Amino acid sequence: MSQPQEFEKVLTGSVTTVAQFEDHKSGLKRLQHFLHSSPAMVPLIVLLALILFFGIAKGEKFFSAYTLTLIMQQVAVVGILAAAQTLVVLTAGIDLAIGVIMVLSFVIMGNMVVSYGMPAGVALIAGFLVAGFCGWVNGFLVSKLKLPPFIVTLGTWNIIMAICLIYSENATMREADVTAATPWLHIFGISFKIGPAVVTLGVLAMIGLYVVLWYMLNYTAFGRHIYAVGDDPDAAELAGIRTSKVLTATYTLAGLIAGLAAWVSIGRNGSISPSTVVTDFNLQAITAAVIGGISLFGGRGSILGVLFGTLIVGVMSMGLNMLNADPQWKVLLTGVLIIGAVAIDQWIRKVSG
Amino acid sequence: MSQPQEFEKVLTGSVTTVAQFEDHKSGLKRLQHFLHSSPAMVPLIVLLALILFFGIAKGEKFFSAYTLTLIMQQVAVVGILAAAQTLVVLTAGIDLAIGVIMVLSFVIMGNMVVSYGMPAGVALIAGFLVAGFCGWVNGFLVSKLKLPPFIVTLGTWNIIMAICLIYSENATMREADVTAATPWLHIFGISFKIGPAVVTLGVLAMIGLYVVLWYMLNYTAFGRHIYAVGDDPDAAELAGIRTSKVLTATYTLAGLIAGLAAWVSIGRNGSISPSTVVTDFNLQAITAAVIGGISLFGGRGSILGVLFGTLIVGVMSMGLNMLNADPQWKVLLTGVLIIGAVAIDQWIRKVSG
Amino acid sequence: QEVSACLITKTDTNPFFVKMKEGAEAKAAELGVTLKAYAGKVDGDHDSQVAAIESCIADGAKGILIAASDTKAIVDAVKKAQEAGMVVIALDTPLDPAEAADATFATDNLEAGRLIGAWAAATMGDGAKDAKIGFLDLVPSQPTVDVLRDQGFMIGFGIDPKDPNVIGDEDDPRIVGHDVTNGNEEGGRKAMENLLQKDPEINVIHTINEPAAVGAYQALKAVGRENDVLIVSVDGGCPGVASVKDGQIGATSQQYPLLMAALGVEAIKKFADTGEKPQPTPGKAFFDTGVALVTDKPAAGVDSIDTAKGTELCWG
Amino acid sequence: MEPILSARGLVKRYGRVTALDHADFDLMPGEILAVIGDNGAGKSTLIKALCGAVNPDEGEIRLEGQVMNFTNPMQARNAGIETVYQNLALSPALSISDNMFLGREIRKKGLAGSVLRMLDRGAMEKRARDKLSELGLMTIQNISQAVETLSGGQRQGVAVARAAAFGSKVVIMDEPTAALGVKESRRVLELILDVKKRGIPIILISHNMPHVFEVADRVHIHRLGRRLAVINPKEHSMSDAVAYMTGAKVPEGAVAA
Amino acid sequence: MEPILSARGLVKRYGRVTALDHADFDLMPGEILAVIGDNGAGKSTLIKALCGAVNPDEGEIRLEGQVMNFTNPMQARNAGIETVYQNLALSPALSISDNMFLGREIRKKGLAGSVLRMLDRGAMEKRARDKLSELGLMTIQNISQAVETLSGGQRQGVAVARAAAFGSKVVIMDEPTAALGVKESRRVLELILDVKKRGIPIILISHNMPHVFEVADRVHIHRLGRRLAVINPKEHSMSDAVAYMTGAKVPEGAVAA
Ligand SMILES: Nc1ncnc2c1ncn2[C@@H]1O[C@H](COP(=O)(O)OP(=O)(O)OP(=O)(O)O)[C@@H](O)[C@H]1O
Ligand SMILES: Nc1ncnc2c1ncn2[C@@H]1O[C@H](COP(=O)(O)OP(=O)(O)OP(=O)(O)O)[C@@H](O)[C@H]1O
Ligand SMILES: [Mg+2]
Ligand SMILES: [Mg+2]
Repeated sequence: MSQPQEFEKVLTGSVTTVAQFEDHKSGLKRLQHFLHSSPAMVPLIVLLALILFFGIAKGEKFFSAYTLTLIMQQVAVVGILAAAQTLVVLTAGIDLAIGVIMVLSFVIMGNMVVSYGMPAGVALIAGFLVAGFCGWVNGFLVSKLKLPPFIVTLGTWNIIMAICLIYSENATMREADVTAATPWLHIFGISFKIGPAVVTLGVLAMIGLYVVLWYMLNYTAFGRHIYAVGDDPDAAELAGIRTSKVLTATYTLAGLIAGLAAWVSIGRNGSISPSTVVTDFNLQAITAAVIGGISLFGGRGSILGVLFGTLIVGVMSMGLNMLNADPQWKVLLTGVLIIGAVAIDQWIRKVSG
Repeated sequence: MSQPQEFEKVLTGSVTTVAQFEDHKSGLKRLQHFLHSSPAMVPLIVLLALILFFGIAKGEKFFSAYTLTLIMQQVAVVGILAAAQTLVVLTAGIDLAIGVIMVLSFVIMGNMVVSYGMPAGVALIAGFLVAGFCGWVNGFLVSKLKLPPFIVTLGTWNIIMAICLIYSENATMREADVTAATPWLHIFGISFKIGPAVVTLGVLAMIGLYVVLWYMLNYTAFGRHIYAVGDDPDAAELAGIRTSKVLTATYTLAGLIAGLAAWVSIGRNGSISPSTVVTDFNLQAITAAVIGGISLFGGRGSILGVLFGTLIVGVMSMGLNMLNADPQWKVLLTGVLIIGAVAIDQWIRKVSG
Repeated sequence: QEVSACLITKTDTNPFFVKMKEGAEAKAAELGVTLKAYAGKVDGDHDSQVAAIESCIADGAKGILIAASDTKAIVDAVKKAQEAGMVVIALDTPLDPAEAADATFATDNLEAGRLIGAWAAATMGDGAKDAKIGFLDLVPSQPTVDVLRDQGFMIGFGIDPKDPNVIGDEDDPRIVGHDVTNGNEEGGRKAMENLLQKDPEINVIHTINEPAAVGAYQALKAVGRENDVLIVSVDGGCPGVASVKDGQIGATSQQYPLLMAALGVEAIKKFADTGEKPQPTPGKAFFDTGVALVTDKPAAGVDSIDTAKGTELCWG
Repeated sequence: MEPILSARGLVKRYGRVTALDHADFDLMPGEILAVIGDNGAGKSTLIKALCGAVNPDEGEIRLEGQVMNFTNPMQARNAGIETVYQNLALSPALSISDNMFLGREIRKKGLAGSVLRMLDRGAMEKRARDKLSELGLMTIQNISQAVETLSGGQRQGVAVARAAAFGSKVVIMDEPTAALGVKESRRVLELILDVKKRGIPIILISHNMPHVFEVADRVHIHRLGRRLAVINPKEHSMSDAVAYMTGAKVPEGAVAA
Repeated sequence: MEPILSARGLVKRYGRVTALDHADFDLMPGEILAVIGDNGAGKSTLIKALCGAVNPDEGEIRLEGQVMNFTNPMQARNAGIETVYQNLALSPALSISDNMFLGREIRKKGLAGSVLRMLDRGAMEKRARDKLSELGLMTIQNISQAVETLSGGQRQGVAVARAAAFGSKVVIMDEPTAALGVKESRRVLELILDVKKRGIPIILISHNMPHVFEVADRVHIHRLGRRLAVINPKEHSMSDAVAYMTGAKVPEGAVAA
């Protein structure tokens, strides 16, 4: 065996401390560093700015605890779906079926109690099972057959929508019929007042879900694996992650969360209407996620940002409603605000570089 | 200056021929190599398989020149929009506004001739200018403000839709009124028969567009730059491509193509109706692109594949319709077929490895 | 005292609702009522309508005019508005049950369908026995208007609709098929082409609205059959009536959105002033604003008005 | 002696390109085997085939005498083969410690770990920092930095540290020192000798001849997709090795070595 | 003599990480300047700042005496600075010749080129193949192969060939031989000497001391984000250089060199 080269022999004397540089911390710099290390805060700033803006424009009417909690109620369902969507988007996928999975799930829950007279527990389990199964099918097709998620979920979107319409014969179940059968399906509609603020259990469910998912994504191995798979699937596979298992689990989980959205939606709407399939939940959920800073290319972004993204959309729509704009102008202003919100967001990120 | 290391001195004798391996070309291997080097052919195979499938199921009724050319007529507008969408998707973007740009463009063309009595030439130029301008705005926001394309075009989608409705007051222009003013706007509706086949100028426009874009993407510098920008924008920038120019140009070009789609659409529909804004052109165009093998992550896929992707969707919908499915079942079967088509596609790619 | 009211329509893209909004705005300006308008994003967008009702409550409006996307499901939200002291008036489509609204000013869509069905049967005479009929409906989810017009046509034409709440369960051999149009020209043309592929002999077409009818006409023209197919439709918008005059559409059932809107605004104003609620048309659960069959080829046994009169009454 | 890992007649083609052309391979227990060859000779493809990251078209692979055709890298890892890939296989957006422990995360002790499955961030960051310091990578200022923001050499250090941290049956390193500085390269060589001392055989791919001849027990010379020869670095000079791998000279009967 | 390219007091911070800490830099006309330093010392950041790929927080850059703060790499390229980046800056899905000619495509002669703007595929592929052969990269079987399918060294060869093909005012090479084999590295060194002969100065970042001391006229030693010293390779040994850059020794008054 030969010897190390001559010049390598001096290395014994090399420095062994970790590099460090002095820190000049002005207040602005601190804020910059804070934003740099917690990018989820950027949409929060945009959200607060927006609330302030409408608050100034409409005064107390907007800036009241009642209105603000009403916004939370309005976004609860979309918020839950956006959380599910976020998980899928983090794996560099997309779930176009998430909205119809929710609808199928609540139609099944409703039918179980109203048409078949099952107890609430069975109905809920059936609803969640179906939702989870739909998610699993998506995951299976994406991970095992390696089909593009867009196509897979576009396909299952159509399939589930049709099943939902055919199975339910498009019959709406009235609130009264559901209530007569069981109070459990409406549990997330229960609200209590704290002063003028009205909080429903559905809103709490949404917030709770975000906290749980935030914990999962940041403090459990599974969460880190979701990021790794979305970031660079080949690297993740080589590094020893079973990417296909992670994908299947993520889509299934997204399905189950859609099941929760179904339950919350029954609470909010009272009645159960299969024709909800036409509502554009996908676009709303994806929009909330993107405004919240999730990259559609996967692996980047924080789920807390999505919560703020959802609220940004909710505040915009309520604010515009109150500004007395005509619906067509409202559409126009929504477009302007969406671009504006993300432009500010981008600007803050750049400045906090 | 020191000398090369000892062992480097033997290099003068090293071999200087390019590595080559013997080729064992069986027929199957040849096909494999062909598919490997021309991936756009894979959707063509799927398309042919699908035509064969329905041809066998429905016999002559489906397998006639008339039916097949009818499908071409039905997909012409979506096909043109899909081409525009493809350009944007190749840059790793997405253009949700492409459909409403088309609608705004044809509303303007129509209004110019019907309401303002302008000559057809002016009307067409105005329509194309507006379409190109809308595209340019998207491109500007994406490339200069560095906003996510999804958000930018979601915003302009809303804005353009609202402008279109407000400007047009939702008034439909009837075919008779347009024809009375000028025959030029309907030129793409002109059809001629070759035996039982019916070919419209609109169909020819679509095919011509694909040929031109195929040429552009593969044989011009701009085309290669589109791929480079979508593939890895940082690398492209470092390699000396003005990515922001390429992006702006691409979105503008997509807008102009939407202008062409507007003209073709007037030819097909006769009348001009602003409420077309609600039609889901985006999803159809993206679907055609993805089925045609374009990656939503940018930089990969051939535009010819998209032409076949568009036709695959058209053949499916016509085939299902001839199988006498009712609308809800058609939705379900469409879902199944979409997944099936892409699964076969993926399988062929895998085998041709 | 200032009276404010809300108008919630299904969409702001369908000209029908745009005109309804204009009518309401005009009347509101006349009566000194502040009107706020809301709309869903697409036909069937129930969520946006619920959010709109909530905004109205938060806003302290006196009354709501609503064209419900989901006539059953909206009832719960309507109840909340009523509990908040508002009067809720259904426009265009009755709620289910109709009594859930304080008043309803609506078109009887079943009647609208029945009229064009009866006209088509009468016009064809003996030919009606072996007619080949195509149905160009709205969307796969079969919203209420879609079902009522489609099934109404069958009743009028003399086809057994089986379950009148469901499209597609009929077994009459004269039905060639159903397809969906999204209520626009593009969809109308494509659906017509599709039905022609199923049976090129088709000779009667029911269309959900006039844009779909115009699209269907285009498809027929392309194969040279525009003169031997009977197209009937519903709506009565000005372009639609003009198409009837041109002979592209045989007959259309005209409805009156401006009237609905005006009556609705008046009712809210009256309620705000006196607390009095409007009364329904005797024999019906709602106040029928009426439909009229517009055609230049009147058929025996079916009341109709001509296109001159129709043009006078048309709404945009 | 039986080879611990061996391959016979491996072939891998990509369309018109032949990467492996009936390549053979043998790794003896406890040895350091260097694999050298021109750029594009097929070295990386060879070791990817060995550890399941690439499925060869033909040929068979044996681990401890048993045929083992891995179809994915997880199987190889579970069988005890740890690899540093040439393209590093790191997730760019994840932090250094996330990357080091990907797939083998450390959980908190107690309930938080077993029930809530909470990761022990602190422990992982500490161990990551230690491993990097062992490699002499002292310039990493922020251990929770995303890997994509690291310098080329720092990134390679992370990949090497990861493989070294989880010693096992066979360690494969594909150009582990390519982007490393003088000091860091030296540490990696020491680390390789360390691993060998633990009795674990190592496959080292490298273009650095002095390094190869310093540590290797045997040198596998790869040329045009196949094994050209295996030489003993004590019996052959660096010049010989370079001449063989570039085609300047043809080795005689060396294959039997 | 005036430096052709110089920088004073460059600072670049990323959040909590400091990459450049008041770094200075000078490149004299016609020289080969080697930049050496530990991994993560800030070498790549320094040259990225010089060629506009990174915008420094503080400091100024002069080209031929004029202040020139480039804000994007295009400006630097147009000013005549050609760079091989450490991460190569290749488009993975594009072919070798597409990558080599990105942004400077060759068009067909005649109408096809001027009106239809048709690319001359044949000419580009031929020139690409020639350049690669010059570098001794003989293992590339298919010149229209996508770059992502190349081996690590082949990829680096493409990047180096690209920079070399478009000689200009300054050529910067960030570890051009890191992934290259013995033969290919040697060719790159020859190429560097060639470029120098054409009168174009070169900045060479490398961890390979024998190479650095073979070709460099001056050696810039970078440590902890700043220039520690500039030494003359004829007056200092490799051991000195390594000792300085790893902090084992502190150079005396060498900065003035
Ligand atoms: N996916 C692929 N598609 C096509 N060709 C490929 C692919 N992967 C590798 N190759 C080709 O196979 C050959 C061997 O590549 P490999 O990466 O094994 O070389 P290597 O010996 O590791 O070279 P280096 O020393 O440069 O890393 C190269 O010519 C390369 O272009
Ligand atoms: N975008 C970034 N965000 C955060 N830190 C960064 C970023 N880019 C570089 N750094 C840090 O700056 C320091 C200098 O990096 P640089 O790439 O310049 O090192 P280098 O001297 O080129 O090292 P090598 O020899 O390994 O290539 C490193 O500590 C690196 O982690
Ligand atoms: Mg390699
Ligand atoms: Mg570097």
